[in-house]
Amino acid sequence: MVKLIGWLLTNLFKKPLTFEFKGKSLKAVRATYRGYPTHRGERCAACRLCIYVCPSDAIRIEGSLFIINKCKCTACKDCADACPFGAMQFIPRLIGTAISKNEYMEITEIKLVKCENCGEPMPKPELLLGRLLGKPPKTIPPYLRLCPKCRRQFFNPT
Amino acid sequence: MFLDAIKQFLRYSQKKSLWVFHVNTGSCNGCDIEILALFSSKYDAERFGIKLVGSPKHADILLVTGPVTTKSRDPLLRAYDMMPKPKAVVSVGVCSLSGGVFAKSYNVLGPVDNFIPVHVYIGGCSAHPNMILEGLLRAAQILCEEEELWSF
Amino acid sequence: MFLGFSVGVLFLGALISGLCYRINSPKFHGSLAFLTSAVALYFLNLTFFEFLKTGEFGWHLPLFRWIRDFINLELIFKANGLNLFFALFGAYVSVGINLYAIKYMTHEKEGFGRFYAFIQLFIGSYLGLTLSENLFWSYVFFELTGLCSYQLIAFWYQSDLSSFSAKKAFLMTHIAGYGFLLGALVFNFSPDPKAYQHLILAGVLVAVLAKSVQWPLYTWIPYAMNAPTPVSALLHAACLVKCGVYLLFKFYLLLGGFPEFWKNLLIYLGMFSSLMGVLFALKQADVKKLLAYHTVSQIGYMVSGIGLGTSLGLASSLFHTLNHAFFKGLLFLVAGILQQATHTRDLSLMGGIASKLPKTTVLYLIGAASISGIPGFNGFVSKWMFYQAAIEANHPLAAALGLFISTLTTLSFIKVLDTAFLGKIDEKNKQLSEKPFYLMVTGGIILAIPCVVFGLFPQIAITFLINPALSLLNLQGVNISFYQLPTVLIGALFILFLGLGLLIYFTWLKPKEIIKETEVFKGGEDETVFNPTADDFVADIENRLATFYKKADPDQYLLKICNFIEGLILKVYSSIKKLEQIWSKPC
Amino acid sequence: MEFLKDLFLYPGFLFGFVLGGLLEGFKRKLKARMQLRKGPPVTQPFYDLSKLLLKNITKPYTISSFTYLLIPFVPTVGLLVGVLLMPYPFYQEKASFSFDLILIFYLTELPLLSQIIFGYFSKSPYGMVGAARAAQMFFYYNGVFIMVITTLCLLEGPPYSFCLKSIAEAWDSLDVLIKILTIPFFVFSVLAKLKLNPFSIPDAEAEILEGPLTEASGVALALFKLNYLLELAIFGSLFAFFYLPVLKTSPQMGLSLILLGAFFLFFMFALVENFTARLRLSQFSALYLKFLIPSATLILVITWVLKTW
Repeated sequence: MVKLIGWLLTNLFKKPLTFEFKGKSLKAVRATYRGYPTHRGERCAACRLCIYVCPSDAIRIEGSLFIINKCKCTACKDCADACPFGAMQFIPRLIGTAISKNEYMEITEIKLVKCENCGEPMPKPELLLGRLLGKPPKTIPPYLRLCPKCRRQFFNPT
Repeated sequence: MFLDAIKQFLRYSQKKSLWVFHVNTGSCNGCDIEILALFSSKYDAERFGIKLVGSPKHADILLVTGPVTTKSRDPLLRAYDMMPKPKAVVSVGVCSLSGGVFAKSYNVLGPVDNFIPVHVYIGGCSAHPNMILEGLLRAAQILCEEEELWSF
Repeated sequence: MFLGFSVGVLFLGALISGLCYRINSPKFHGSLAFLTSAVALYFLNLTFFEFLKTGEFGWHLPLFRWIRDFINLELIFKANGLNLFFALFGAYVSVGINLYAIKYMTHEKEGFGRFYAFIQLFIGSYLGLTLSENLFWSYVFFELTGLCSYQLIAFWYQSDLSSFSAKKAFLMTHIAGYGFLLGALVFNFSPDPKAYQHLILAGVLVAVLAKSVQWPLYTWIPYAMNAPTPVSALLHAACLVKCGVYLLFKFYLLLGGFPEFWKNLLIYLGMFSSLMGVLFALKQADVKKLLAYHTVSQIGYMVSGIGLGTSLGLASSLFHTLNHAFFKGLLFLVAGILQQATHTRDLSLMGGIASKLPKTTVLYLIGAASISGIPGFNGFVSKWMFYQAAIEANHPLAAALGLFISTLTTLSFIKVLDTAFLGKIDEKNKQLSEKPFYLMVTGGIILAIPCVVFGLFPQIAITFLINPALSLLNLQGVNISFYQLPTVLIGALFILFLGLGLLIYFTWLKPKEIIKETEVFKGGEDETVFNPTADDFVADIENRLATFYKKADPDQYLLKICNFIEGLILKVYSSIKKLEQIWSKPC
Repeated sequence: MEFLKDLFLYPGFLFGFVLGGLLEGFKRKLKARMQLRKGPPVTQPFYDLSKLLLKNITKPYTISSFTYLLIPFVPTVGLLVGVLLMPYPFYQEKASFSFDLILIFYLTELPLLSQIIFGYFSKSPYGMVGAARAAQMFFYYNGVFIMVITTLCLLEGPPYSFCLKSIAEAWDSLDVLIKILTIPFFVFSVLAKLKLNPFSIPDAEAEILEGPLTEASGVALALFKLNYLLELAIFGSLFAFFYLPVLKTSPQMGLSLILLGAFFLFFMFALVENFTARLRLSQFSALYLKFLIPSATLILVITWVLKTW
């Protein structure tokens, strides 16, 4: 007990351990903090693997909009593990507070290219090739610039 | 004039003194542990006058963690009813925002804001203490400024 | 003349009640008793006014004149400060209690004649004791009160407990009578009573210990609670137990003060039995027993106050005697209402009846505030006088002890308030209503009025009742202006702030409707899981002091002494028996 | 006018309230600093109190609103008078009379009694348990507190007066020794009286919520808190009057000594609160009955013997 009293008294003259906190959120989170998913539209192939693996239905795709509902996201990192193209990334930052739930909807646009034949939106061919070959391709064959429908026509013209 | 100044001061002190009543409506205790961490040396919420109280009748803020389950709905509503005005509700953690991973369980009725009005949402699974602190201060701001919460 | 009337009318009433025992009507006997006691009070009041005008006077009935040379057996009633003081409050309290008893006794089936005859006989003999100047008639009346106590405790004589209690009470108060007899005989027949004062005081002390329930001879009073409540209120709170205190004052007057040793003995004996009484009271779950032990504790203050020997000390003792009669009588009446309403005396089985019996609750609060010495009630004044007297007489320890006992008294009355009146209401008490108890409540109000009046204006009692008694005892009158400052301050501030608060409440808070009614917070449970009762209230103290309670009960030691004496007598008797055998042997 | 000044400004309401608030804030700040936290500002109690004034009231069905507000209000008046009775510098001629210590003792009991009654009145199970616990504690620590007072009063030597002023003025070499001996008992009984940490049994935070005050809200709670602050001020200055030569020096010096004594007492309280954990009721009673009451009695008897012969 005497030792404890000694500690308490010396603590009086030490600097407190408390973080500074002024107004807004704290920036300095440790690098090991897992953080929350961020979607990178230019790498997304809209393959919907992330939707399939997400345990809490936090992700949905409407047209070309990729919506992460942070109200549901439990930061389990399954989506990032499942994503073949590395479009889901976890960066160590805090999620922030909100007055309405809409603030927690993270909406990004999936950057799709247009089919050269019909203009239908389709994923970038580089991503698929990169995944297949293991490295980014040097040249892209012309049929890969078409959407699957046009590609079928391209090989089997009826 | 003088009375108004006093009233302004009394309202301002609401911002500086925030008594929190914590309700767990079926959470996994992850958020509850973070709330405890909020009062540790590192985050020290007490410096902003935030204090955990044991009775909803003393509280300014209802801090809810967890999805609302069938068993916990009535206690939650009762606790909310017992709180004197002005009062605000802060919902902490993904489960209380939407049900989280428990959303489709047989005994989960839904998120907190289906039952009581929520003023500040704090997401995360589990919420970071720093985020909770920020949310509480935001709620304090709301309590101080929102006119319709006050009877006087 | 009026003095004789006031005693005589009660004896007459007792005679009528006794002769008309076949009239089995509580109303008839009750109103007769109420009437006689009211008449006695009226005559006493007339006497009192005459006394205030002219000074002391007496009335005497020449009896047994032929023996006068040897011993004076004339019945002399004398109106002086001390006698009238004791007689007046006794008569006043008996009026209130008789009014209460009219309703209370309707629950019984029979025995009204017996009951009221003895009640009136008791009041008559109490008045006789206090007014009588002749010590031998005092002794007769003293024993008569004990006899009435015996008869009244044994009202339900069919039950074993009642008859046992009656026997116990009678035996122990009878011991008191022998002490008094010893004192009276020595005082009358010794040429110089001053020389034998130690012997006289020893006798009187025994009388006080047994009759005025002081340690170690108080053990009969918890048993005496098996009597009907009016009996407990009148005999075992207000009048009978004051006989011992009266004797102390009487002998103080006759001997002209006590020697130093006896003073110290009285102070610390009084405080010690007060402490014992309050400690035992604390653990009682039976409301009447609790009140009985508080009688022990409060009379300790009176005995201790006499021991202080200063004018303020005696004044505090007298004033406490007066106050105790009112507030303890009132508390007993409340206990009787509780008992009839809930059909139990156990505090654990009551609970939450404040909302059902609001007037009773107010009466209880007045009584409890008085006995625990809340400023503004009469108990505070007399306790305050006691503290001051003790400190001025250089007995600060007595004052500290008194203060401690006062806190414990507060605690035990809070216990009763919390567990019986507040707290959770029992299922079977939900249909209670106060309607049937209105007459009883009126009886309580009669006793509650002086509690408040003497608390706010103690100077009335001091000037008219206590200072005459003090001047008889050759002491100067007291002036309690010191008491006025804090009470006036507290009272004025309280009223000021209360008014301010009410103003704010009605002009500002009420229109805004800021008060909302909700349920009690039970921590999310639907039903209350835990409901503390009277047993839980002081459970820890009881556990902690269990050995003390076991060891400190004087009954077991008294029993050992009794057994010892019995053995002694048996030894003597067996030798006598042997002699008998020798003599009666046939040759 | 003079009286109103006394009542509301210097020794009365404002002084007691500000002193009590600062003491409470100081204690909280110190406690936080000992745990390497920053802690709330020293003015935090004032914010807490003034916030409660504008809050609504949610009272249980079982209790009428008049009673609900009256119960905490009675001790407020009592404590105000208690503060007025203390012989503070610049004021001492008006205050003290014989036996004022007994009256102060009576008045400082009122807050606890009101809490016990409130706990039962509200019919809250937690309130009832807390009230029962508070009542049982009341039994033990009051004995010690009365013994401390009596010991100090014995030091004046006959004639005794139980007057705070004459106790504060009694300073002998022997007196100092006995006074120092009684300090631990004073601290222990006041700790229990203020329900601070090792003895925070009636309102054990997690266990029985807020104890007797579970049902208090709004202005009623504010009044309870105000009572608490006034109690802190009274006990802080009692400590200074008992153990520091307050009335022996100039008034300015005396006033600063009172503040010094009070803040020192609360420094000790902060330390004790930090290095102890809450006791159970049985442990509390064992501590008092087996250790504190016998030794306090011993000191009382020794003082009595020394002063009488």
